Amino acid sequence: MAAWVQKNRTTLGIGLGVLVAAYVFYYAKHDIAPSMFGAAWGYAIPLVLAALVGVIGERSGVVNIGIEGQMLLAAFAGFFGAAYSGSMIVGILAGVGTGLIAGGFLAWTTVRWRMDQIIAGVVLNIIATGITSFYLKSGEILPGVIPNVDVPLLKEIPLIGETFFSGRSAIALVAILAAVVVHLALFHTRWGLRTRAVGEYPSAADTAGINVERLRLVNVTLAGSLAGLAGLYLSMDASASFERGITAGRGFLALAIMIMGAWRPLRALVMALFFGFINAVASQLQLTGGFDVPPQLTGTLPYVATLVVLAVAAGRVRGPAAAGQPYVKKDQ
Amino acid sequence: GCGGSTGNTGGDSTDTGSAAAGAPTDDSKCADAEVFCIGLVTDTGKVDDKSFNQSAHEGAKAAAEQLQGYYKYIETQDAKDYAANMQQFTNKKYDVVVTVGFLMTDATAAAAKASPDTKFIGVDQGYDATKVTEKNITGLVFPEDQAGYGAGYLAGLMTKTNQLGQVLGLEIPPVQKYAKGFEAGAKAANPSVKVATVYHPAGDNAFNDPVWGAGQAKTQIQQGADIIFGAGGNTGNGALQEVAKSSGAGESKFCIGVDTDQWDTVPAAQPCLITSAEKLITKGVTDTITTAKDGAFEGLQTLGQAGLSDFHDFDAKIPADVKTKVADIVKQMEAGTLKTGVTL
Amino acid sequence: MSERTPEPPDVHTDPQAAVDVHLDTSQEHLASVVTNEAILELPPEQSGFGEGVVGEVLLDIEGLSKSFGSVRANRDISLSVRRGEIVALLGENGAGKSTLVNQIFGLITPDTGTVAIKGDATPIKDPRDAIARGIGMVHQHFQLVPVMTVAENMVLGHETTRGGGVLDLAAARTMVRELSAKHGLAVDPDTEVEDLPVGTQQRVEILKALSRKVDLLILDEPTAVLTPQETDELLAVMKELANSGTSIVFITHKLREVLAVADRVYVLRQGAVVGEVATKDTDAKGLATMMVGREVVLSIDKSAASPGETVLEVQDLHVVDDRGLGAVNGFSLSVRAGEIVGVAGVEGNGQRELVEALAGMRKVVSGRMALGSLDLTRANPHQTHHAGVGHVPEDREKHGLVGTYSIADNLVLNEFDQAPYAKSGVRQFDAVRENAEKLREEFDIRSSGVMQTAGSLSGGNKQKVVVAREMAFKPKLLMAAQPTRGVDVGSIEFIHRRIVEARDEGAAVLLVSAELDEILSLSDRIAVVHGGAVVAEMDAKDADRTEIGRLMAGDH
Amino acid sequence: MSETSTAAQPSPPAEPEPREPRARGGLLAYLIGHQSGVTIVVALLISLAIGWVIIWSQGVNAPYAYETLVREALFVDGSFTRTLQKTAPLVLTGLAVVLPLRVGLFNIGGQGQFATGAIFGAWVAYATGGSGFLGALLGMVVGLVCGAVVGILVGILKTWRGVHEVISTIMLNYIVAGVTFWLVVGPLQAESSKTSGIPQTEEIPEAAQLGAVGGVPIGFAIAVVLAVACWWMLSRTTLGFKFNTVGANKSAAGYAGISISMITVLSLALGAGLAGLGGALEAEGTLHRFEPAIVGTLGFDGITIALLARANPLATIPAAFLVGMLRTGAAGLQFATQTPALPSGITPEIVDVLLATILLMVSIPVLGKWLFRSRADKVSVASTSWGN
Ligand SMILES: Nc1ncnc2c1ncn2[C@@H]1O[C@H](COP(=O)(O)OP(=O)(O)OP(=O)(O)O)[C@@H](O)[C@H]1O
Ligand SMILES: Nc1ncnc2c1ncn2[C@@H]1O[C@H](COP(=O)(O)OP(=O)(O)OP(=O)(O)O)[C@@H](O)[C@H]1O
Ligand SMILES: [Mg+2]
Ligand SMILES: [Mg+2]
Repeated sequence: MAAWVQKNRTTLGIGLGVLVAAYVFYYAKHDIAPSMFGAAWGYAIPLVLAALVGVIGERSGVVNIGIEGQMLLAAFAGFFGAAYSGSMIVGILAGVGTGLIAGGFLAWTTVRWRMDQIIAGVVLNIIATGITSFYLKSGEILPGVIPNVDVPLLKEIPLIGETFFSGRSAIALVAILAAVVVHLALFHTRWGLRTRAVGEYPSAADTAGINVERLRLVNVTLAGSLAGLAGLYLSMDASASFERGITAGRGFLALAIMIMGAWRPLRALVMALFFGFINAVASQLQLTGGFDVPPQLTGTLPYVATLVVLAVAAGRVRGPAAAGQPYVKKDQ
Repeated sequence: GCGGSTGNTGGDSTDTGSAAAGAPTDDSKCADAEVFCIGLVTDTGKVDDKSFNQSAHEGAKAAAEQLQGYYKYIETQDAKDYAANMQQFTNKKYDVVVTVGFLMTDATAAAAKASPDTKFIGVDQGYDATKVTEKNITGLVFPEDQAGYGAGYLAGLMTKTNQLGQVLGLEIPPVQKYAKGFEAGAKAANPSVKVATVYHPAGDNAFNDPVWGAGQAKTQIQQGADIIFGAGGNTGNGALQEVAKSSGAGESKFCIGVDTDQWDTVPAAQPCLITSAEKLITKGVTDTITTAKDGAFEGLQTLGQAGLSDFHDFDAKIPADVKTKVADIVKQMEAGTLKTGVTL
Repeated sequence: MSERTPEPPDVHTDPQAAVDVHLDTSQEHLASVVTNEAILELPPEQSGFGEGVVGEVLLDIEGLSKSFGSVRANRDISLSVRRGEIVALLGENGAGKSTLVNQIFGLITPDTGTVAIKGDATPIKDPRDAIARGIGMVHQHFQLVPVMTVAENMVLGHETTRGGGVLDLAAARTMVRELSAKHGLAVDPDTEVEDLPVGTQQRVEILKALSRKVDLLILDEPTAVLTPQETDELLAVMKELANSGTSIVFITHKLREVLAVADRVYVLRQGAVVGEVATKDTDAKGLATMMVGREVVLSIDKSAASPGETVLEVQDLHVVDDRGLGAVNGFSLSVRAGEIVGVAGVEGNGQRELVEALAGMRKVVSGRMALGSLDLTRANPHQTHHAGVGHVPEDREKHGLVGTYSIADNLVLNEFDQAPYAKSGVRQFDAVRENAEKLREEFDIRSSGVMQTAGSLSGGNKQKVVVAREMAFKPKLLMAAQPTRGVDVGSIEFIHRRIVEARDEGAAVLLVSAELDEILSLSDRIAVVHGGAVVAEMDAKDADRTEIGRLMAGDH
Repeated sequence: MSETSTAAQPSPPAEPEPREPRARGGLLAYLIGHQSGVTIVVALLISLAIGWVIIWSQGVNAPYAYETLVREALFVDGSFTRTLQKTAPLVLTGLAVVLPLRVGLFNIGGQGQFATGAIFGAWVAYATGGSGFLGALLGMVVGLVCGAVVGILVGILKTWRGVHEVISTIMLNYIVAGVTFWLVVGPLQAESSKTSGIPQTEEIPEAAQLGAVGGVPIGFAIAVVLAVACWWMLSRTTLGFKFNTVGANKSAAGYAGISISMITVLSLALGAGLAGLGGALEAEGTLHRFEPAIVGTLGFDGITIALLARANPLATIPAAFLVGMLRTGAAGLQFATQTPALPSGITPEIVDVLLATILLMVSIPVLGKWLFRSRADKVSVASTSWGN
């Protein structure tokens, strides 16, 4: 424990500082702070889920730039599944299922057919854009809403409880849970050890008796369900409609979050929150008024901040070494 | 080819579409005087956008039915295709071409010059009389500020928290006019009211980002707003839906739609939607097409109507005196006795 | 040409004699370097294994063939290994050794033929299947995940869990400690593999293979990266394992090791078994001849050096490694024209960083290096090269070659923008090709043509490409780092000969090698490094193998 | 010494010959010899078949639809010129992805780089447009330079601070979108548009507008010349050798004395510069001013094109032409297929569906394998350096 603290003291120090600052802000500006934290998390939810998709994929050695497309397809399927069936459950299943199928498509083309992973992702994105706009029918509505869940006890915590554990839909809770679970799984379970090995050095995993292809196939496919949830969140939770291009580049932002988070789930969660918070700040600058900065410029704040933070602080982080490369056995 | 000139393999169709019985079934004879053809070109939007493209589309479709005409549209994909897309219609000698959106102003004026036999209706387009001298073109404009003013006035009277919010699309004139009108109306009704305003920053999805709109509405509600004006295509619709989902929707929290009566186009917003700041594009387009068929346009600029749409289920919930005051204000604006004072 | 040492017969005119000379020294080497003499000195009969012992046949290969496209990597190979037997596979680079053992381990599927383990001839599907059937393998290239700890690497694929798939790393650490104690191979379970010196990584590999129950252990060139001491450790472990009933298939290019541990040897040439012999019935000469198909000069024939003016002058050099830790700490050395200075040292004592710094690929923290009157301390690789430094890098795959490029392009890798290979920024392909044809001939690079990709060459030929390139421009200083690692005896002979020729033509040569034999036989002068600094310098004539070994180990 | 040791040596065993298809007679041999070309043709055919099914399922006669698509893009009056006009910026945004890709960098910032070049190019061409073609030229140079500046920023962030180019190019897309929009509703807005509020810059004077010569847009000619130049640079010059070496093996490039940082920055600068030039050409040749909508999806299409072209600069020309053709023909297709039974016609999104299937089919390595029962050729153009 002590060694762990020693090793991570910079991270811990910064984390503590940020937390203290957050609480100071929370109590000092109580009129706007809670809503800003709420907005930050609201913005971050789909990014967290989508970034996890990227993390799982790349940790297994498969670059996934098709997250945008996966989300779009799932948002589409979820919304129309629910609208046509009249059941939210059916919609959710359709969305998650579509995420899985899209993940399976990426997995199969890249792992089995060894298609270039970037190309496969781009294909997925274009297919999703094409199909979801080509077959879009306007004027459908959802039969219900995804219920909000309050977590007893946790919701009482000032700031944190309010932001994460009350008045949030089930998907938001799943996002937190998923980040924690994927983190623990990745670094503390057999599956995680094998997944990381496959993403770092697949031939080592292969010679240790691990079926590289199968693990990659399974991981990339299953991660699709998280992309499905992220998509569902957009069309069935955050808004109650499906629109063309509703993902609005969030799948790509998620990739940036993944890299900012150094391919670690919990760090990606934090980075998504950071990004969401700067977004909230940008909006708040407009809402509060009195600043003479045009909204087009304040709107760029999150992106500028990301670049500045990365340039100043993050430095080089190494991604999984084998990400992007199909694993070719010796005699193939 | 085996598909015939339109390539339709569906064979002989039961006409539920745009053409009424007795109307032409294709556009091969548009050049004939007795065959009336209407075309519509969107500005990189779709005709099902629940907003102005859709309204214009419906207006043109209605005109075709009423006038026994033929109607087709093209959804522009790329701003550089405006001219080519209009040309599709002028090549076939369509009688009227409706272009939707103020971004097409210049392109429409140029097309009107090039095709004097076709009449052009530019929705939301204001032409510079010193440059455009053609008679076959009219810009159909609406006093968005008046619609916004009316909505703001209603909101100013209804708010309990004295805090209103606006979730807006891109910061461009039609949107700004709504927004500034709304703020002016609200202040006129209730001087102590505060209006929080947020525009979508930028990007090609500014009118198509309901998730962002919903997030903004949520923030504004948390910061005390009890009535949200969502004006920005699907982005604004996202805000309406968010209010509709929030606790107290329809009781203590309300939303106001834009452009069309969103009671119909965004049913999900019904729990909170007290009214919409409407510009009657559908009616305006139908009327202007009818004028075009009958003869000449009234002028380079045609002024459409704007106002508040029906209160629907909230008719009973809105206090009678509020309704009277709002109706009065709307009347004054129509009569021209009340100016919104909005300038850009 | 050589009149330096009167004792050995004239190897120049009598290659046979050269082999003999080498064999003699080789016997001495055995005696001096093999520490666990007790085991090694047991004749096979007494150890209870080897010829004459009718143990169970553990591995039986019948008619195995494997082709890659038009390359017939294995042709109709039949062999068998009994329980407790150590069988060596010998052959030139590309002879098909790795291909053969990879089929035993299920990494490659045979085209025809069977591999039977303990009489079970069902085809081996994949490594998982092989492991389940009691096969363990140490691969020619490390199969360790660099960013994971030793313990994590050791348990990969057969993890102990505490229910629900949660890793039990404590158990893994314990296992590592026990295993390393049992075999006398020290490793720290919590170090990340990438932070370990290669020798220790190899130790981890071996322990990893032993961490599962193995009946048959395959070792594919495990000693290529080991120091003599480490090699001896390993050989001792192998004997011990064999004594306790494990069979071992052992691939190496070093005949000394074969003779020291193996019971029998199979020799492969161009994919086929060309001979099988018991070690007691043969010697290094015989093995080398079987391998290459001709007699090989196993020792270097060279005249005395006639050093000229000082070419390389290194003064108090300090360089840090990738992690920012001091690797070269006050290194000083000078090399004169026409002499070979060998830098001997256990790997990981700053040699890599030293060479990289001298080549301009790594920043110098302090100190000075000069080539003649030219200060190269802050030079980049481009400037260094053009100042006349040839550099045969340690890691040929990573630094020395672009695998996807043709041999021709690789042969001008650092001259591509110079005349005649380029004129005002435009490449001149005819000149590039001519150069390649010439060097291919001169350096005996065996390929289908100069447009073949370098990545598809065998190891020895890859090395020849690099050596050819770095020598072709007649450098003032030639730096060769581990120039013969993983290279078969035939190619070693060739590369050594070229290095001596370069010296004779007046180049200053800096030879860095972990291979003490190589240092001793090639150098005119020897500098022993330890901890990133020179701890001793001596004339090669006066060099004493044991003494150098002691210095290398840090005992000074 | 060399005599004795080599004299005894038998002639060296021949190393494996490179795999070459066995000679077989006739058409089959020809096809096998031109595997990749055949694979592409088959991929196109399969994609067309898939599109056929989609079109047919909408109740439209597929041959007619395809015929219309092609006719509207190529044979209708002026449409060929328009297709070429659309192709021009696509070639350049494609090259913007290709050049860094050859160095192992993934530039997804085409959108932002294009917009930067377009707005400043348009503004300069307007400001200096009085001087005619010189003004146009100046606009192009400024577009190129401004795009390059964005690329250099990405390159510097990468080499100096280790910021991954995928992050920085995504972020810069958003930043540029915001800043350019602010410019066209603020400082650079056309005087005449200030009342109507249309976000656009002043119109470029006619003298500085780029037209077409004999039906071939000047912008297209420039794009083709640049694609050829890029190809020549990559395959024939020492600079190209440096690009390829850094892309193939960074360690070896460093060893060979190539400055990796320099090449990284240069490839991004050149790529982004070409995207910026594309923006300027588009402003001068098509819209004659800057409007935010000028970018459309050109930057992202560039990725598709680069991948279709397998990072070969010459191949970006046909790839871009394909995309340009489909996009040009799409409106006519929707127009021609609208009937009372299908009021929407075949919507233009069919193009995305077709492009996706084409890219998929062209890129599936196993397609070649199924066709020729040979080893799957590795189609790896992009993924090599991700995450480093
Ligand atoms: N995957 C492969 N594809 C094509 N050819 C291969 C492949 N693997 C090996 N070869 C070829 O098969 C032959 C035998 O290679 P192998 O690796 O078995 O040799 P080796 O005896 O292990 O050599 P070394 O001593 O260098 O390790 C070589 O000609 C090699 O080029
Ligand atoms: N696809 C391929 N085509 C042709 N040759 C190949 C191919 N893949 C590998 N080789 C060659 O086959 C040989 C064996 O490959 P392997 O991966 O086993 O390396 P290796 O034998 O350990 O390498 P080394 O040559 O260093 O001994 C190598 O010489 C390598 O260059
Ligand atoms: Mg080999
Ligand atoms: Mg081998």
